[in-house]
Amino acid sequence: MKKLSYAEALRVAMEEEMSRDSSVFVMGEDVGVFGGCFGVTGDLVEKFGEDRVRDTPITETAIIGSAVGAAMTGSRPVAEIMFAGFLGVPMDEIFNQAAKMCYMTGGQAHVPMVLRVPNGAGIGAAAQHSERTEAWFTHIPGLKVVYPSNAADAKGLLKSAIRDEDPVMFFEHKILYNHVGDVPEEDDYLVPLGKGEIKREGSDITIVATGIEVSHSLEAAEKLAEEGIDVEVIDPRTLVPLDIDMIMKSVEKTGKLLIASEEVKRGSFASEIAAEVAEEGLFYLEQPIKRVCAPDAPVPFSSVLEQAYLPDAEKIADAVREMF
Amino acid sequence: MKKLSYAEALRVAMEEEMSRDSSVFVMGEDVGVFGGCFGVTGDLVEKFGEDRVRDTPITETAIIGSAVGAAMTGSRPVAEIMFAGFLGVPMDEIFNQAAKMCYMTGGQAHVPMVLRVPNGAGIGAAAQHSERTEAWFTHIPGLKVVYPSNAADAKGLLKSAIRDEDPVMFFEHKILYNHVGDVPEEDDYLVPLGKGEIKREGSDITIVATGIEVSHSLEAAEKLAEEGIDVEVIDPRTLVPLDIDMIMKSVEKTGKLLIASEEVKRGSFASEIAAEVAEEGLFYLEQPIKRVCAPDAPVPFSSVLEQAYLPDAEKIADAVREMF
Amino acid sequence: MKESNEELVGLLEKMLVIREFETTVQKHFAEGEIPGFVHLYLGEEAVGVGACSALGEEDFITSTHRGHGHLLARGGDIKKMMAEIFGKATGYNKGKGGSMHIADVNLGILGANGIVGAGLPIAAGSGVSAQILGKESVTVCFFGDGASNRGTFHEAINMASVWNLPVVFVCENNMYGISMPQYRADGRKGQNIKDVSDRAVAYGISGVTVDGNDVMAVREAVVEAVKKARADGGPSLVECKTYRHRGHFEGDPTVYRSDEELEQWKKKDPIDRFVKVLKDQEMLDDEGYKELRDKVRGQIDEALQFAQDSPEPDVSEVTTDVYYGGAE
Amino acid sequence: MKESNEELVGLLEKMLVIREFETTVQKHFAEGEIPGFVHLYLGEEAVGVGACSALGEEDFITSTHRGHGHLLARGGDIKKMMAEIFGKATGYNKGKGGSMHIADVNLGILGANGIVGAGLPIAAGSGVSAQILGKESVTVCFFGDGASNRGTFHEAINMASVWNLPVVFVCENNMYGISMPQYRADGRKGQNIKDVSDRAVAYGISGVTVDGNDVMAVREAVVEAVKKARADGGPSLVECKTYRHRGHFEGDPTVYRSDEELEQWKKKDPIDRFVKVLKDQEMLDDEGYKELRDKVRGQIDEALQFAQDSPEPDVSEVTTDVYYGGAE
Ligand SMILES: Cc1ncc(C[n+]2csc(CCOP(=O)(O)OP(=O)(O)O)c2C)c(N)n1
Ligand SMILES: Cc1ncc(C[n+]2csc(CCOP(=O)(O)OP(=O)(O)O)c2C)c(N)n1
Ligand SMILES: [Mg+2]
Ligand SMILES: [Mg+2]
Repeated sequence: MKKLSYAEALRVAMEEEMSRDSSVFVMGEDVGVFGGCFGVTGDLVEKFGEDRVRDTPITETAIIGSAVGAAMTGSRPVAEIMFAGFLGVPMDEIFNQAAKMCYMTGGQAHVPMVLRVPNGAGIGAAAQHSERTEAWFTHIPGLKVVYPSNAADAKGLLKSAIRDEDPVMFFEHKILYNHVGDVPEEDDYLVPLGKGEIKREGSDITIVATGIEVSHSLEAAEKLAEEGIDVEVIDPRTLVPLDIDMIMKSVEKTGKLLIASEEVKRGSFASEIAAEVAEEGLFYLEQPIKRVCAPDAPVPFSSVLEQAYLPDAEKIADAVREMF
Repeated sequence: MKKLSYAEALRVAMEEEMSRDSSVFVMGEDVGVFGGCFGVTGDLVEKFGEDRVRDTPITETAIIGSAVGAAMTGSRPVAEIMFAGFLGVPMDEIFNQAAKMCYMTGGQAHVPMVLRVPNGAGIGAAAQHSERTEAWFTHIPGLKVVYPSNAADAKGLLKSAIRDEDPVMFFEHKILYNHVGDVPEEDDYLVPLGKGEIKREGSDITIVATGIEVSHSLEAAEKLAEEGIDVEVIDPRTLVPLDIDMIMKSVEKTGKLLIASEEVKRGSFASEIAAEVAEEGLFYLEQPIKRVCAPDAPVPFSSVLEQAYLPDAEKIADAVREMF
Repeated sequence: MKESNEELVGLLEKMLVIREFETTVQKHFAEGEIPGFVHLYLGEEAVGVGACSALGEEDFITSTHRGHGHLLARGGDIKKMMAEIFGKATGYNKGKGGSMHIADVNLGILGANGIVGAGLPIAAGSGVSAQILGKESVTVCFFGDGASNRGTFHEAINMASVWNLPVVFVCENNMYGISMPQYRADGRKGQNIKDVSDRAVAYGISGVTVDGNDVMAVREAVVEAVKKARADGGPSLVECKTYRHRGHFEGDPTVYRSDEELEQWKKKDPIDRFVKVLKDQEMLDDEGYKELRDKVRGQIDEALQFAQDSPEPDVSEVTTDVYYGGAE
Repeated sequence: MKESNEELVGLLEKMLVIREFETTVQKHFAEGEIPGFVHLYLGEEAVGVGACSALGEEDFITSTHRGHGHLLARGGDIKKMMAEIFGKATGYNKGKGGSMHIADVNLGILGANGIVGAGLPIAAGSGVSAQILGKESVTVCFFGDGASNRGTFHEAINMASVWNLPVVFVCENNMYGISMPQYRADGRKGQNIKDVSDRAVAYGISGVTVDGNDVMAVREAVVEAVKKARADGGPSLVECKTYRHRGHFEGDPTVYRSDEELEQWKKKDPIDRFVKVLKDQEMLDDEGYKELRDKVRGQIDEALQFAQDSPEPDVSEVTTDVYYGGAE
């Protein structure tokens, strides 16, 4: 084990995979000498050169479109889009090319690429640089969708994503980049896609959360424990494939479900989880399901407004209290 | 009343609004002399000229981006994107410009534009020309999302959308274009955004459906009536704003909810409706909520596969039967 | 470059295969046997055949919605193609893709594509792979005049240029994108320049325009561009002026163009022209031509029969191939 | 065109306003008073001021992430701007937008924009409105060298060209898009051409390159282009070569460029140069200049005070303005 930040863990994952497999390469805007807008690619260009750590022009459609072409022809691109709010730009390349290629060609082609994207709010970056857009991609069959909540998972999931044969949307929460955690040093440390983790066991209520909300939920759980409410916190880690069994088992045990997400509520992945449980686990529920999400509004700039906008430990705890 | 097809009703709505307001104009690929890929714009160019019925190059980002700019400066564009499967192309312009402009500018700017999009499967058009993508847009605050299920609503909703001060995503199901219905001839016939309609009253189960699924659901209801199951069919008509009150009241009455949608299930708007009811109406439910959707796969080409893929009256009826 | 007799007659044969294939598809689409949209390549055969003749086994192509001709020119299996267009289990894509999505990945065909302009960034990526994997492959990217107005054209060619990628961008300028003229002095037009190849300047690469109904002219220009790309000389843009004999898709009444225009272009039919060249050079006589045509027709008939006789896909196929590594 | 004394000194004053405004923002960002990202315009003042001086009241501009200078050049209210950057209720956007989204719709400023290249299609649309509504307005669209590699550049200018829209596309070529050089003979580069204006050829419009640190050169080129656009002559592309004195955003250590390069450009400072011109022509003396600067500093100090003293937005504002017509 080694103490690494979430950002460092991601870099290590890329470095290990690039050393292991010469067909893996990185591309994106300012990922080279600049080291990435959030510093995640760091010094990779010094280690692997400009051929394998490619700075692109400002050209998101070509970044993703070319990643698809590269992946179809034997390479393993790890592409970075600088902010999740920019994912509308290469949306067609993700939706119509990366995701559907395997199906449309009857399984002849496949697209082993990873699309890394910083997402989420909390740094005053306003409406176009703070979005959570993962729900769109869960609605696109053919993609896998990953979202680590801590440094160890970040490493293990990114390595699995790079080795995966299908296109993977890999979301990283900006606020987490500086979170430090114990990270296994083995270069075969993999966290499988599709396996959730119970981040805290509890018997009274199930909270499902990903990314930064896992921290918020754990913090809320500590507070609530003092009040005698025993919270179970589940981090699915990958939204697609989703470890629905783990969620169902937990809800069966606790009888209560709260989903915490920084997404705007309407059309969120929080809604998808709620729908799954309302369909397959309704009779486990003693209480209505609760979604603690951002309101249906763009992300505001002012720090005061942004704080009011975002779910946090306090808001999660309050919502839990209402269920008891 | 006049018998018009859904496509004709849409054209009439545009014609009336263009006559009423000289700032309304139409633009899109092949909307002029070609009359639109599905014939919806028809002879508008003959009536209003090439300045107000603008054929564009193949340039979806510029179509939507320029619609935003036009709408911000006093015009009322009605833009057509040829297939809902192409909406990934101008996604950034929809998401970051049209939808957020009012909020980001603190209410100074607004974007009264309509984006008309044929969507849905059933004509063997395969994976990139058959999608249902409305769920993405319900997850984007600032947009309104409309989806008429018959010719009269098509006219009344499109006219309301054109007069609306906010950006409206206006989905049209390809299979419905030739459906003929009675359409009010008044040029002030408006169907308000945000008001659903009970298309069939019933007491045993609530089916929520939009677009083509309304026809399927009504057909299923007829069959089920013979079997003694009395189905209520609700067409929200607009997904955003959603007439959730109408749905809640119906579920309170019937105790059962089925949502029928041609969308791929995961991340669908069907999931959103399920989540809303699981959150606000859980105790009305006597049975788990059921979503009858397309499977989580792209749309296949072969007619045999496409038929197997799509929900229809038979599949809806079967799902209802399982709930009794 | 001096081509052998066989090579030249081979080019003609490929063009004839496309001509007969498309004519057959046209007929059976009209009879309701083929679902969906069909965009025929009739009249444009010289572009696909000339360009693909410049490629070797390790090379790649990306194609378009009007892709049958590219796949056939690259040597695609006629039976599997016909079966795919009929949506049958024996088709290239098991009936899941259809006309707009046929691919043969083993032949380096990275798929037809229903999204106009989508092939350009994919071709750039294929070029990146050549650099990453240290291969000498070159990718030919077909796209239309209409596609050259999409942002993907701009972004992909710019990327190819700054990274010196081994990609040849072949613009099939058939004068229209559906109903929109590529250029006209007055009125509606897709762009304000006569030659798409003028756009090469914007990327600092070379651009040429050739007669797209002259298979040898296309071949020559693409051979040149491929040679350059293979020698690490970077991308080029080759515009081929041509014309589609049919409407945009089957069913298009073509109100946006005149009968005279069509007639003018039919006089420049790429097959008739090349037959004449071969006859003038005494590489082919009437009898030889008839034999060749009969042979091709026989192949197409066989493919048609195969497609018609093939089984429909099993409904279990609806949810397979969503992921390559198997199910989620 | 012969400008009056006042006009010319007015240009200098505008540049000084930007210089002092940005310097103040820089300082208070460093002190942690301003949230989010801040992209300063220091060193590029001549472009915004020169271009906006060519416009009348009914005209429009679109701006970028580096937009303070454009808004100030167009006559934006300094207090409301500063307050917006501080995220205060009294800001232009009620504190909801911040630095990257300031707009003044009444002044025809269609918004700064956090999406690189997003302004170009919006500007085209503003041009469409002029045609639809029968107005004479011209729209100036500011964008960077980096933005010129986005598909929106291609699509918007192509649309403007085929529809003959009254839009002037002003490229601020400050040599970098974050860390990516616009052009270099060797190594990483955003594009393979020295002058962005070469891209005008691709759309059949006129393109010129001017010294972007010479306010009069910018003004002259844009006045010309505006005149043409207003006379139904269609769009133009004007490239202004300039340089940002600061990093891409505040906090950027600028490892990708050399100190010497920066020093070279500082010698070409647009304000120093224009002051010298005015002094040479005896339109300004040392005292006059000092007075002007003091006046401007006073305004900025006032604006700063206003911003600092202004209240935070009320949290109820989180969910207002999502829809214009009121709530859903
Ligand atoms: C992004 C996108 N926009 C629009 C379409 C609809 N469409 C299909 S083919 C076509 C015309 C293409 O023109 P061109 O590129 O010249 O090719 P051609 O059909 O002439 O061979 C259009 C507009 C599409 N498939 N994809
Ligand atoms: C579509 C998009 N891609 C990337 C970014 C991140 N980004 C912000 S500014 C910038 C550089 C822009 O360069 P240029 O257009 O030259 O403007 P400059 O910053 O030099 O003024 C980048 C890459 C963005 N905001 N939007
Ligand atoms: Mg064409
Ligand atoms: Mg720049």
